[in-house]
Order: sequence, then structure tokens, then C-alpha cells
Amino acid sequence: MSIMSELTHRDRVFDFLTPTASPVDVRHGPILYLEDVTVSFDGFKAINNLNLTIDDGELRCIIGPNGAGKTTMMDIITGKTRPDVGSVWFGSRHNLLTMNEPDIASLGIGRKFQKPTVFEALTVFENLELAMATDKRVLPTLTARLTGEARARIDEVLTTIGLTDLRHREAGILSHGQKQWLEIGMLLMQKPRLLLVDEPVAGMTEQEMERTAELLTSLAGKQSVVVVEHDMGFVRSIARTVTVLHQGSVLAEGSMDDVSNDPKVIEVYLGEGA
Amino acid sequence: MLKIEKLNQFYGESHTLWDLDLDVPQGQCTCVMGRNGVGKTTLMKCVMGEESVKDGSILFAGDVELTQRKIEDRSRLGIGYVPQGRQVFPLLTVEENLRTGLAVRQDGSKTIPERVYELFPVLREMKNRRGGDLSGGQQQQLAIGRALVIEPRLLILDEPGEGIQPNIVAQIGEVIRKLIEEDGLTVLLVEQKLPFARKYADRFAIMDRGRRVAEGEIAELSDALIKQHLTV
Amino acid sequence: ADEGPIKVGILHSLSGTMAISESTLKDTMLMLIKEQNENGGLLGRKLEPVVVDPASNWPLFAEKARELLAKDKVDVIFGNWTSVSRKSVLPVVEELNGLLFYPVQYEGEESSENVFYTGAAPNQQAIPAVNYLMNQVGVKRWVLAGTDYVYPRTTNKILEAYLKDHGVADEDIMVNYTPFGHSNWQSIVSDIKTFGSQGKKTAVVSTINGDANVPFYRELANQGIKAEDIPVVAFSVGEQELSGIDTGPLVGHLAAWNYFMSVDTDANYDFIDKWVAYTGKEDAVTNDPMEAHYIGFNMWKEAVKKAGTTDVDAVKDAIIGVSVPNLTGGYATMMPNHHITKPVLIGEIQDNGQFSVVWQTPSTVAGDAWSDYLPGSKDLISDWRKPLHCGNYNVVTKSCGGKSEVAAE
Amino acid sequence: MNYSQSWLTRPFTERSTQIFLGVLFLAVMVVSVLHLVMPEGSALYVSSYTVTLLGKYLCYALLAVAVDLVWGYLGILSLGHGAFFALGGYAMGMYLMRQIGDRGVYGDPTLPDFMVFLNWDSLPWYWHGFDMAWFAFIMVLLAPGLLALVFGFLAFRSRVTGVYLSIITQALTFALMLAFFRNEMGFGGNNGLTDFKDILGFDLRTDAARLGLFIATGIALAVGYVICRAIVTSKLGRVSVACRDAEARTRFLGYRVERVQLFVFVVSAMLAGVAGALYVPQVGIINPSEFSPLFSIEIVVWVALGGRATLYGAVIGAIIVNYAKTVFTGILPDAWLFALGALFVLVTVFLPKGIAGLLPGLKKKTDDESEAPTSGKEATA
Amino acid sequence: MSIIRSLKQLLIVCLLSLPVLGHAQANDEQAQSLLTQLAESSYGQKGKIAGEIARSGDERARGWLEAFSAGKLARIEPSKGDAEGSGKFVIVLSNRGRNWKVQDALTGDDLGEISRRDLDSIRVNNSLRSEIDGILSVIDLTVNDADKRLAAARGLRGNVDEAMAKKLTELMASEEDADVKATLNEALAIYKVEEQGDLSAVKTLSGSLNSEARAALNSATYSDDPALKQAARDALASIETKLKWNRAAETLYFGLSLGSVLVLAAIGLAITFGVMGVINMAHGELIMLGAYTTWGMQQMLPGQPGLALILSIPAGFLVSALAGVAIERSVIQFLKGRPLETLLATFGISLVLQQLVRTVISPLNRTVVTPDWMSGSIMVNEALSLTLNRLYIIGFALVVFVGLMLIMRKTRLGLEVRAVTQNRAMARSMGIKATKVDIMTFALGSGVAGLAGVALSQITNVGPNLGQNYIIDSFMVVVFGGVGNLWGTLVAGLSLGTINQLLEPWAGAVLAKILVLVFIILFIQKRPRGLFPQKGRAAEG
Ligand SMILES: Nc1ncnc2c1ncn2[C@@H]1O[C@H](COP(=O)(O)OP(=O)(O)OP(=O)(O)O)[C@@H](O)[C@H]1O
Ligand SMILES: Nc1ncnc2c1ncn2[C@@H]1O[C@H](COP(=O)(O)OP(=O)(O)OP(=O)(O)O)[C@@H](O)[C@H]1O
Ligand SMILES: NC(N)=O
Ligand SMILES: [Mg+2]
Ligand SMILES: [Mg+2]
Repeated sequence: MSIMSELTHRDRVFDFLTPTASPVDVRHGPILYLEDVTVSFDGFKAINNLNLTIDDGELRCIIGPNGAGKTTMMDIITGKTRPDVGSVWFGSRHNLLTMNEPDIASLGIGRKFQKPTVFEALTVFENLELAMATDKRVLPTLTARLTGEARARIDEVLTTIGLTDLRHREAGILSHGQKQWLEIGMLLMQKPRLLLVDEPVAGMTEQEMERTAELLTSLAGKQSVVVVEHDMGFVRSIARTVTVLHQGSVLAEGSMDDVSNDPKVIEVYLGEGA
Repeated sequence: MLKIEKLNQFYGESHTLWDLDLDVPQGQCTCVMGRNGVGKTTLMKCVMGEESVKDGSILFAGDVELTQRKIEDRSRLGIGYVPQGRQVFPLLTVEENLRTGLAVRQDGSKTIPERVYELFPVLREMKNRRGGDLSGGQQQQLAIGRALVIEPRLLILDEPGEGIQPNIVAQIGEVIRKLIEEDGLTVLLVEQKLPFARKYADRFAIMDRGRRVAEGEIAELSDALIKQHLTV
Repeated sequence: ADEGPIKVGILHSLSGTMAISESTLKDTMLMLIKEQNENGGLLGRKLEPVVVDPASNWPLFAEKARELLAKDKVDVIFGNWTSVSRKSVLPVVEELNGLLFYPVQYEGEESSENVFYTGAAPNQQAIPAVNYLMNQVGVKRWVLAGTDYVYPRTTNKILEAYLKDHGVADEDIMVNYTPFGHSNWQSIVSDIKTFGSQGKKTAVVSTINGDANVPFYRELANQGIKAEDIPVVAFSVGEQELSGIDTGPLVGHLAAWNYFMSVDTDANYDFIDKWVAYTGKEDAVTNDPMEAHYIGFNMWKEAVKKAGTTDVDAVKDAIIGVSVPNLTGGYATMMPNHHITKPVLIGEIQDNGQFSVVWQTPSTVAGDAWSDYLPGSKDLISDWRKPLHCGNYNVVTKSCGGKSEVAAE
Repeated sequence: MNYSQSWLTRPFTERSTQIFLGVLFLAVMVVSVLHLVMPEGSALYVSSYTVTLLGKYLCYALLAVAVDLVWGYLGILSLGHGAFFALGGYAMGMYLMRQIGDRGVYGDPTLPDFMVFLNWDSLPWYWHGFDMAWFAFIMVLLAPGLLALVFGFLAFRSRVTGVYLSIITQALTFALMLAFFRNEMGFGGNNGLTDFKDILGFDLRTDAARLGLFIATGIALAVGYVICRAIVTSKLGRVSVACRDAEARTRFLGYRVERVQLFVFVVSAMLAGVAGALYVPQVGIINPSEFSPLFSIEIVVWVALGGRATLYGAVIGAIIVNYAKTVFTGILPDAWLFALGALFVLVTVFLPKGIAGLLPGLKKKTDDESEAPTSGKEATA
Repeated sequence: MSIIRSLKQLLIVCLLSLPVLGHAQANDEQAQSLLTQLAESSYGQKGKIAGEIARSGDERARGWLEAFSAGKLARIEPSKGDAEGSGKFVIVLSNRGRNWKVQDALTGDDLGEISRRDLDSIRVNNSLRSEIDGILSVIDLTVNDADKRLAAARGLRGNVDEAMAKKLTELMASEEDADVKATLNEALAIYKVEEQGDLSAVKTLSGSLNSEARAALNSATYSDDPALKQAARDALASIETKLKWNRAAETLYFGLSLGSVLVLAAIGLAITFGVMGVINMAHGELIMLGAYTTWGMQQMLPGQPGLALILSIPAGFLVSALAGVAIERSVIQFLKGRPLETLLATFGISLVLQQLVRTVISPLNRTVVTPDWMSGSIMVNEALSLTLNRLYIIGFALVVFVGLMLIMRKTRLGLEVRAVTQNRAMARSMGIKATKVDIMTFALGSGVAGLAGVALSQITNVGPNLGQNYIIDSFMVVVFGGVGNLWGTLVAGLSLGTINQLLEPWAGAVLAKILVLVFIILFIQKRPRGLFPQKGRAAEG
């Protein structure tokens, strides 16, 4: 795009001129739709002809060997990575491939990263505050005040993630597991239509896992959830439909039982002992 | 192999480890457990020297007082470390990541032991890819592989199974056992997942808010203990 | 206030880019003051130098000038090198009614009641040099190369007008500007070489300043431009600059100044001996701005003696007409326009970093504040004596330039 | 931190801002009163030389605050803020030049001296309007603001970050310096703009005008400080910090990072412009050396020395360094660079948080429930 | 000009008829009187007297003329000096300082040192000097050394007149060296085209790149003879095409040489900043130290500038590397994990180092001599010569680059330093001695800066400001190339240099520089991480 034409796009400079994103349209079927997506890095195909459909309100688990392309898939959905070919739709209205990360996020796609990334210089409270679903344009952000309602919401989430005591500590000092929880909290604050959760229970104890499982299942229905996880116990406890990725494409899809008995899945992923 | 006594550690003003005692017997796998944020990682860092301790002692191999040693000397003594969060060198290739461990090998070998590649074939496959480009699980495998390159006497594993696919997790467990049995390796393991701990560890220690609250043979790890210290 | 020492402010950069030129001038002043004190001071009082470092920073020059005048209450200031620093200081010395002696060749177009210009105006350096090249060397084609700032720009403007008046065609003049500190002269020197190989005798008139000179001369040498083929005459390269250059390959290139260290007079040899003794360095060199300070200091001294006081207004009046010996065997007189009379010397570089004088004006030339070759200023004159008392009197409109309004009040 | 206050009033509820404004107000008052009331010989008399000097420090302080806003809170290490400062300065300088009218040496009623002397026959188009104060003052904000807008738009849109951004800001100011050196640009070349006569009808050489400018600078600093404080304590401030520490992550939360950066960058550039505009009449000259990359680096050094990401640290740093310069260049003309250099090294090594790190009470993060900070007395003592 | 020229030719003819300068020992009185005339006459007369001296047959004449031409012939002031010496002519052996070493011009006796005050130099100027050079070089046309003959022949082009032409034709017949012969032929052809409008001579000149030849052809295009006019035009046109190519080659050379200077200045920074992440504002001063080392070496080895320069390569590396170690140990090591603050501290260090040089050595520039083997240029053809100092520097830059590349790629240090900068704690946990690595790497980067200084001393100022002039450019090159990538630094330096030189003839030096900066700004928009960016997940961290 030439510089000139961008300069004439005044609305791209001043966000108060930007039209607000229109809501996601799910009347005609799935909320997320990936078709024939391929992405390669220096010739290595991390995603190879991937097709995936997530229905509105669904909770989907995705498993697959290390390097199968699960995280890369999330990168594609959230606009971090552009596929070489293929199409990705959010509802039937939004072509995600034409949008950038903040646009996609404001459409209502939230993500928890595999490696927890929080704002280390900000407090736990502020991390949650920033994640909160509100008007995120510049001037509204500048003039934003915290309403009682919003504060209550933050408090609620703080309780859920068990960090109430640490709310005014900088997020940088949290332990690994605490950061995982904070990320989940930020995801909750965003109230997205679609949650992409990459390895939520890594580093959690069995009991914490149970809590997480409860949390995610309670979200499903209102929101759509995609969970990537290697802990089979956890997956079993929440899964309705499981998709197995392998070498960048779908290897198997079905109920947990179907999948875990699939010899191909056992061979490349579960191993005999599991 | 490792004997920790009355260890106290502070992050600035906050007292994180309290009078902590821990015994890691030679040729066994000791598993440290505890809820999030109780100080497991902190303890490992103290052993490695990445955090300084206020007082207390950490004796290695009977008579080496670790708290007096610089970090780099500790690995020279034969301690391998797989930290939580992988900590691979993102811009070094996989092979270069592994080669960083060659400096301290006792035998002065300049090649990466074949065993590492056998255990994690993906590392061979991706030899020339940058560490940071790997998937999460691949990075974790790289971190473990890297620690094995130095052929340690004591291996510290901070939640090693995190993000690794189930069959490889099992394989890692097997390797640990094999090293313990064949080479007399000592392992200090932090692990949350009970099945794994039960299957591969010899001993356990439970931490709660910076203190060691329980310790014993893995068989002694009772549901009561778990309920008391590991549930929220 | 007439007891205690007489304070002499020294306002030269001792750090930053200009320290390379200016720090010597500070030492010169300290030497002159020391000598004067050894000879009993002035009006029976000791002289006390007040040294500050304006650090090659132009606003800092103004600040330090104010500090000298308002805080240290100095009786006179010797200082500045670059024109911009002088421009920055000018309003301050005028406002606080100080005295400033400015020792460096400059572009002219200025005459302040409070400033005494002891360096050369363009008519005391550039024009005679060009005359020499035109008449004695037979130069027909001209390269005007300078650093891109006001002094070279103005000088070149004056020279262009002058050359055209003398029948030089447009295509026989090449003008080139480079940034301060320019160090990559390859293509410019190559262009000069091409320009100079068209069969007509060519010379380069260089107003290149400061650090850019070393790489420039080095490139000349390496591309094999010899003084015999294409001589370079410089207005900003003196002994001090040469002391940082391997002059072996540069023999014969020229400079125009009002003083050279090699000048064969006793006054000069004495001055050099004192300087060597003062600095303790056998290889210490002297240069034109040093002589200008020497003259300026002596003129101020004479004026103070004449006025019997260091009072600025009295000294200002007394100094006009004061004559002191220069170091080249003649006299320098302070003219009513606050510029002085100077001989113009052309020297050729020698392998020992000195210049050998090859030509000089038969008599001294009086500095012209306003150039006769610039349309805006050819009608202006400056005369600080009463009753005219004006730095920019327009002889056509018969009014005192910018001050007309003030006068009317 | 009080999250529910309005963004503009929030700074005033902060202890640190209250102390800052109080100290600034007191200082300006004391200086003015001593200048006006005390007899000239008195030990307590503040000369107009000192007043102007202090005015200059305050300009630098405002400039440093502007740099700290983008560096400390947004993570943009601008090595080109001198450019915005200089543009503001040139806008003011052009106004002051036009005010000279026919009092220049050549007596030309419209053309500034340097144009007459370079044979320009008419005023270049971009000089028009600068005879009117309102226009010039708008340009003081607009010139740096527009440059920052265009430059920032391009750079942030392309996601230029880190040292890459730093270096292109440096290239920007370097290019402008070379351009302004050229006489053809019509800004007086290396000699710049100087020999100003009066401002808004007041003779610049009078003590009253000097004092007025000093007070105006004090006010500008106060306002600039409060604006910056308001930004950094607002939610936008926290988003800025988020951008600074994890730019990509911030995008995934739905913030348009480039716009946040652009907004703050432009505000900062304008503040720098104001600082430049107030600086020029007080020091009496503006020339291209204000565009020099080393000057911009020096500004960053002031901020780092004072303590990054505190704003008041920037003020402290700017004042201390420049005061040290004034003093050292006077009393240690041959060795002051040793002293200054040593100061930089020692502060970095021994005061990791800069000089502001010595003021413990001010930095504490307070609760949203507004838990009182530790005693302010301690902090200023 | 024309007077001088004909005078010179007169001399040449005279001299050519003289087999060698005289054998006879002329008497001293005559010599004294000739020299006195030389000393006392005006510039206009001196040439003639010099000619007389040359023809006097005195075997000392050549020495006098050479000394005169070099400004080293002087007379002890008749009124001053000790009684016996006054009025004596002397040859100055050393003219530095206030007392000069002299020897008696007539007897060759060493007279020791005489104060400058008591000496009157016999003034010489450019035109005299070239006259004397002419006199001396014409003699060279008949010497045995073919190189000297070639040089003399070259000098003749454009200086031939009727009398000369005849002589030259004779000389050509006996000349054996092909180059000399061709050059003489060309000289003759220039004369023929210019003065006689000789059509056949145009052909001789048609391929020539010599500027005198071009001038001759040019004048022929104004001839009345249409055939000659056309032939001259054609010849010029073909020369013009050739010249264009040569100019292009020259520009490219200039670009590469500027580029290699940038690479040299930046490459050390590519280590300290690019790899270690230290924003080293004192980098320029480390370069400066290298340059001063060269100066110091030349002071210690007077008269052997070449040897001193070669020794400066290790010495400059060492001095800067040690300075680097000192900086690292005293400051940088305390700033681990605070890379931005290294800017503050190293800025301070750079101020201190600059002022230290001003105070301890001098605020003035120092002279660094270019050894003979690095001076001048090698001539590819008449229109294209490559300056030697730059040629050496291009080579030096490449050698330094390759050396660094090998160290970073092939030694363990390269691996370890990258590991340490990427994750210090982890690197130490792997047994890497981070402190040692820091010291070695910083020393390496600093040492390379010192090498740059050694090289720069051959093309620019050696003074306290040297560093400041390169620091900004260095950072730009490193960043433009992509931080952490040595190849990037090489390509960035060379391409920025070339772009600058391509733009310069068209835009002028100032505008070219501005355009290069604007280019950098725009380029970074397209490639926000430099020429060779770190790609992929790893870079985003
Ligand atoms: N920028 C890149 N450059 C090169 N290879 C890459 C890059 N990004 C990803 N890959 C490769 O693509 C493959 C897919 O990676 P991805 O992170 O999506 O795996 P994953 O399914 O999330 O694995 P895990 O379960 O271990 O997290 C891996 O083999 C990885 O090495
Ligand atoms: N740099 C730090 N500064 C201050 N406090 C810290 C720091 N790092 C960790 N902490 C605190 O110390 C406690 C122990 O942290 P640690 O990382 O050792 O926990 P952990 O037991 O490993 O937890 P997890 O299971 O989540 O990995 C936590 O409460 C954490 O908030
Ligand atoms: N006046 C000068 N040389 O700047
Ligand atoms: Mg993954
Ligand atoms: Mg942990």
C-alpha cells in the first residue's frame, strides 16, 4: 500500500474516526472456520492444508505431538502469522486474514499464550484492568475511569484466579503457575466470543487442574473455547470433541474415546502406556 | 548428594524460603512438590546459584559448600539444570544450544553425545533451526537435552514434562530411571503431576509457603498429605 | 571599582569541536596577560584573566558572555572563533555594554559598537588572494570550495561577484559546499581534477573549515593534484591546522593571511620565542588569529592608558585611531568602523608545515565592514566616531540603517 | 493510584505531583521576589543573569519531561527529540525575527538581515504569517507536532521499534541539521536566527521581559508536567507501559499500539516544541546545532541521570546536569568534562534508578484504595 | 603562463644539447655571485638565473637547484650571525623548530644549527618550482632509467613546441622502451593536432584518455578544415564513451572505499553493541585511541612511517582492547541487565576520553604520515587511478571482517557470547564463564575499533574529535544492517557508502548526505529490523 493512499486514510490515524467493528455473524453456522490453510517457515510446512471448524458455543480440545502446529494455528487465527494460502473466517462476516491483531482481538477473540506473557511492570490488578473489554481506542482509554462495576468484575476474577492477595504486586514477581492463572484471568476479563487457550494447566497441581476444567466448561455455551493441552487427564475431563493435529493437518477428530483408541494417534502421540 | 540445611531466601523484603532442609540422596530421584508459588523454583535457583541465599548451607557431594560457589562453577561440579520455562537460547540454533553444554564436560569431548539425539530425535531433525522458533514442547526437549550434554552427576528438573506430548513424557521418565540405574545419576525433580512423580521418583518432599512440610519415600505419599498440602 | 585587578575575560572553547582552534587563543591571552603583569600591569593594577569554557556550544557562548560581564564584571573580553558564536554573543555585549575583541577572519557585514574585529574582513584576505592568483599566477578557472555555512557562503558570494566583474565566465566557476567535518573528498577532488584539466589554468579557493581540511588535503595528495598544476589557496588553514597534516605532499599550496609564523621580523621571532617558552613546547606554532589577539590586546592596552581608565565608553572612544606594531613589521591601526589595518600575505606551504611568503600587499589594507560587492551593503559604511556614531550608515539614504527609528525617538 | 478519578484531576491527587508543583511554584516565586525586591548589591539578590539561566534550565527540564514521557513510559528511546525542540525554537525565532522589522542592520522592513545579505528579494512563503504572534505560537505546537505525526505515523505503522526506531529518529534530526545548515533553506544557515529585539511588544533586553519569560517557562513546565502525569496515570499510561514491555501482547488485547505510540509521541513532540520556543528568546539564538544528534543524546542522558520513568527525575536530571555545566565551565574550564563524565559514570554505577531513586517516598505505588504514601518530608529532605 | 612556458622550452632545448651537467669544477666566486643574484632578484628574474646556474657547468648545481626548489636554499643574514658565516649560502638539512641544521652550499661543510632568525631563505614559488622541475626532468629524458624517462615524457604532453618537436622526433628514433615511445609519440601528436592541424595525428590521439590530448582534439573541433573537424569530433566521441565507463568505475571505487571506511568504523560496534547489547557511546573514542597509537608509533620510530604503521596494527588493537577491558571492568560489568544505561555511562566515558586526549596530548590534530607505499595512486589508465591508501583500507576492512567472522563463527567465544547475551543466567548455569566472555568480547570489539583508528589515521584527522565524527555513522551502519548480524554491517556499510557516492555528483555532498539519511528512514519502514533481520518467533521473543 502506498504511503500516499495511507495518508489519505485519515480514519487510520485518528481512531475516533474509526467505525466500530460490527458484531460477529454466526447465523449461518460456525464461529470459526479454517479452510485449506498452509503456512511454511523457510520451506518447512508447519501447517499443511489444515481444515477446522468450531461451532458457536463449542468447547474443542486440540491435541497433537510437539510441533504439530497447534500454536501456529492460534497464531494464524489471532493475526500473528499470515498463512501462505487458505482462508480463515470468524463467523460469516469477518475474514480474519485481512485484519490485524488488535482488530481481531476487538472482534472478540481472546488468547492465552503457551508461554505465559503478562505485563511484568504492571500490577496484577492493572493487568486485568487493561484486559477488560471496553473501548480500547486512544482517547477513550485516556479518559477512562474505573467504574464500581468494573472494579467488582476485576475483584471477581481475582478471586477466581486466586491472586487476590497479590493484586497490587507487580506481575513480574509471580511464579510460573501464578502467571498462568493471571493469563487466564486476563482472558476472562476480555469476555471474548472465542477463547483460544494454549496449555492452560501446565505447571498446575491436580486440584488446580480440576478448577480450570470447571472454569472452562462453565464458559462453554456462552462462549466458544478452543483448548490445546497435552495433559490427557485434563483433556478427558473437559473434552467433548477432540481434534488431533499431526504435521500441520488433522489426523483424527472425534470423541475422546474414539481418538485415544485410534492407533495412529497412539503411535504418534499417546504412546503405548497412556 | 545434596544436603540443604536451614536455607533462608529473600526476594527483596519478602521471605520466600524459610529454614528449609532437604536431603537428596545419591543415585535416587527426589521429587519436590507443592502448590503454585510456594517456592519450588526458587529453591532450585538457589541450588543453581541464580538466586542468592541469606543463610543456610547447601552441601554437594558431601563436602562442597555450594553457596560459596559461582554459578558457572556449579555446573562444572556436575550439576545439570533444566529450568522452568525452558530458557533455551532463542537465537542460537538447536545444535548451538546443545553445544553450550560442551564446555564443562569432564571428558573434554567436542561432540554432542549421540544419546541426546536418540532420546529426542526431533532435535537432530531441527539441528539448524533457531531455538526460539521451536514449538513449546520441542523447546522443552531441547532444554532437557542441553542439560544432558554436560553429563551431570546431579540433574535438576523443574517441571520437565510441561508442554511435552504424553509419549515423550513417559520416555523422559524412562530415561531418568535408566540414568539413575546405569550411571548413578542423582535427580532433583519438581513435578506437580502425581502419576509421573509416583512412577519415577524414589522420594518426595512437599513444600508449603517456603517451608518443607513433608518428606519421605514416594510410597509414603498419602492422600492425606496430598489433601493437606497440595489442594487449594 | 578602580582598585583591585583589571579583569580580562577569555571566551574561547576549550572543549567540543572548536577546542582544536580556540584553546590556543586562550593560552595566547594568558601569555600576554602574564607578560603584562610582569611588566607592572596596567594603570598600576594587575590584570586578572577570567577563563570560561563555552564548549563549542553557541547558546552557551551567550550565557558565558553574560556571566563574564554581569557576574565576573570583566573589563574586556577576548574571544570567539566562529561567526555564529560571535552572533550569539553580540546582543549580550551590546546590552551589557562590554568590549569584545574578535580575532578571526570572518565574512564581514557587521559592525558593532562593542566589538573590535582584529581578524580579516573579506577585503583583507579573499580579494587580494584572488587578485594574486589572477594576475601573478594567471588563473582563468576557479573552484570555490567551502564548508556549508555563512562565512564561506558570503566570501564566495563576494568572490563570485568580483570574478565576474573581472570577466570570468560562469562556466569557469565551480562552486562546491560540504558539511562540517566532511571527510570523504574522493569525488569532489576528482571533480576538481576534471574541472582543472580543460586546458585553462585552474585554482581552488578554499573556505573549507576545521577538521574537513586534513582529509581534503590528503585526498588532493593522493589523487596527485600538485600545487604547480592546480594550486589551492585556503583562507582557514594556518600553521596550527598544518601541524596536524603531513605537509610533504602539499608543498606549494597556498594560504592568504595577515600573518605567517615564518615572517622574518624580530618582533615575530620574539613573539615566537615567548610562545615557545610559555608553552614549553619546542614545536609550538603561532598563527594569524594569535597575532590578531596580540594586536587587539595591545590596542586595548594603549586605549586604556590613553583613557586612563578601563571604563568601557572611555576605552571605546580612545581606541579609535590607536596604532600598535603588528608582527609583520608594520602597524595596525583601529579604524572608526572597529576593523583594523592589516597587510595581506600570500604564502606557500612548505614541507615543514610553515608558509613561505610569496607575495604581499605593498601596504596595509583597512578592513571593510560592509562589502562593496554585495548589493545590500555596498552603500553602507560604519563610523563609530561622533557625530555619525553608526555601524551601518547608508550613504544614499543618509540614515543610520536599523537604528533610524531609535534615532528618531 | 486512584483509578476512578477523572484523568485530568487525577495528577492533583497524587502526592508526588503536589510536591513537584509546590516546589516549582515556590522556586519561581522566591526567585521572582528576590529579583524584584532585593537591592542589587544584596547577597540575596537574584540577578537577571541568574533568572535567565534558571529559565533556560526550566526549558531543558520541560524538554526532558517530554523525552521521559516517550522513553520512560512508552519505551521509545528517541534520539531525535532535539529536532522537535529546535523546530519549536525556530518557529519562535521566526516570529522574533519578524518583530525586528526595519531595525535590522540593513533596515529592510520585511526581510531579516541574513536574507538581505544573501540577496533574497522576497520573503519565502513559509516565513509568511510569522509576524503574527498567534500564528507563530500555533506553529510552535504545529511544526513539531506535524513532523512527529508524519514521522511517527510511518514508523509506528511499520512497527519499527527498539534501536531501529532510535536510529531513525537520530537520522531524522541529523538530516534536519544538515538541511538547516544550508543557507538555501532560508533559516539563516549556521548563524541561525539571532539579534532578537522584542517579544509581544516587550523589549527582550529588559529585566521585566526576562522575568516574564522565566515565569512563563515555570508555568509551561508545570502544565507540561501535569499533562504528562495525567497521561501516565491514566489507563492510557498503563497501556503505554504495556506497549513498552510487551508490544505484541498488547495488540492481542485489542489495543492499537501504533496509535497509542503516535498519540503520546505527538504530545511529547509538542511539549518539546514549547520548550524550544521558550528557550530561544531566553538564550537569544537558535541555530542548527540544536538539531545535532549529540544534543538529542544528551537529553536522554539527563533523563537517565535523573531517573527514567518518573518525570520528576527528568526535571532533576536536566537541572543538575545543566547547572553542573554552568558551574564547571566557569570554575573548571579545562577539566569540567572530567567532572561531568565522572558524574555520569558514578550515577549509572551507584544509582541504578538515577538521582530520583534517592527520593524513596515518591516512588511507592499506592493502592487504589488510596493508601497514603510515606511521608513527603522524608522524600524531599 | 605563456612567458613561463616559452622560457622553459628555451631551457629545455639548451639542456638537451648538453650531454650531462658540467664536469668542470667552476670557481666558487662565480657560484657565490650566481647564488647572490638568485637570492636578490625578483621572482620574474629567478628563473633565468636558475637556468644560468644549470648551464654553469658546476657539478653542485643540481644540488642547489633541488634545494632551491624545495625552499631549502638559504643565506646567513649578511648583517647578523657570526662574522665568518655571514652572507654564506647554505643548504638547510632540517627546517623544523627554531634552529635549523645547515650545511655550506659551496663547500658542503656541516655548519651545525643556526637560528632561524639569522637565515634568509631564498624564496621560491610554484611557477619557479615547476620551471626547475622542468629543467631537471628534461635531463631525465636521456637517463637510463626507463621509468624516469616515462615520467619525463608524460610531463611533456601539452608542452611541446616547434624546437622541441624536432628534438622529440630524434629521441623517438633512438627510444627503445615501447611505453616511453608511445608517450613521446602522443606528446608529438598533441603538438601536431594543436599547432598544425595534422589530420593523421588525430588518429594517434583517438583512443587517448589524456586530458591534454582531449584539449588538443577539442581545439581541433573549431578548425576550419571540415575533415579535421569531423575526425576530431569522432575521436572525442569515442573518448567520451570510454570516459563514461571509467567514471562509473571510479564512482564505484569511491563508493566501496567510503563504504569500507564505514564498515571499519562500525564493525567493532557490531560486536559491542550488536552482539553484546552495550550502547557504547565511547566507541568513537576507542577508534580515536587506535589512531593516536599510530601517531605514537610514528613518533617512536621517526623516519620509518611504514614500519610504524604496520606495528600500529597490533599495537592499536591492544591499546583499544585494553581500554575496552578497563571500561568493561570499571563500568559496564555493573550494568548487566540495564543495557540502556550503558548509554549514559559510556557517554560520560567518551567525554572523559576526549578531554583526556586534549589535556594530555594536545587539543590540536596530530600529524600521521602516510608511508610511501600507501601514497599516491595506481593508474589503471589515464582516466582512472585508484588511490593507494583507500585501496589498502578496502583490503584491510575485508581482512578485519573475515577475521571477525571467523572468530564469531568458528570459535567457542562466538557461541558463548551469544549465549551470554541472550540469557545470562542460563548461560552461566551451563558453565559458561560469563565474566570472562564479557571481557573478551568487549576487548575484541574495542580492539577492532582500534584497528579502525589505525586505518582512519591514514585518511582523516587524528585529533580529539575523531571519535565523534564516526559514532553516529557507526550506529547507523550497524542498525541499518540489522543488529547482531555481521554480514549486515558489511553490506550496510558498503551500500550506504556506494549510495552516497552515487548521489554526490548529482546532488552535492550535503544533499547527498541528507538523502542517504532519508533513505535510511524510509528503508527501515520497509524493513523494520534492518537489512538482515532476525526472523521468526525467536526474534519476537
Ligand atoms: N518461525 C519459525 N521458523 C521455523 N520453524 C518454525 C517457526 N515457527 C514454528 N516453527 C515450527 O513449526 C512447527 C509447529 O510449531 P507449533 O509451535 O505450532 O507446534 P505446537 O503444535 O504448538 O507444539 P507444542 O505442543 O510443542 O507446543 C514446529 O516444528 C516448529 O519448530
Ligand atoms: N523476583 C521475585 N521477586 C519477588 N518475589 C518473587 C520473585 N520471584 C518469585 N517470587 C515470589 O516467590 C514465591 C515463590 O515463587 P516460585 O517461582 O519459587 O514458586 P513455585 O513454587 O516454583 O511455583 P510454580 O509452581 O508456580 O512454579 C511466589 O510467591 C512468587 O510470587
Ligand atoms: N569567522 C569564521 N571563520 O567562521
Ligand atoms: Mg505449542
Ligand atoms: Mg516454579
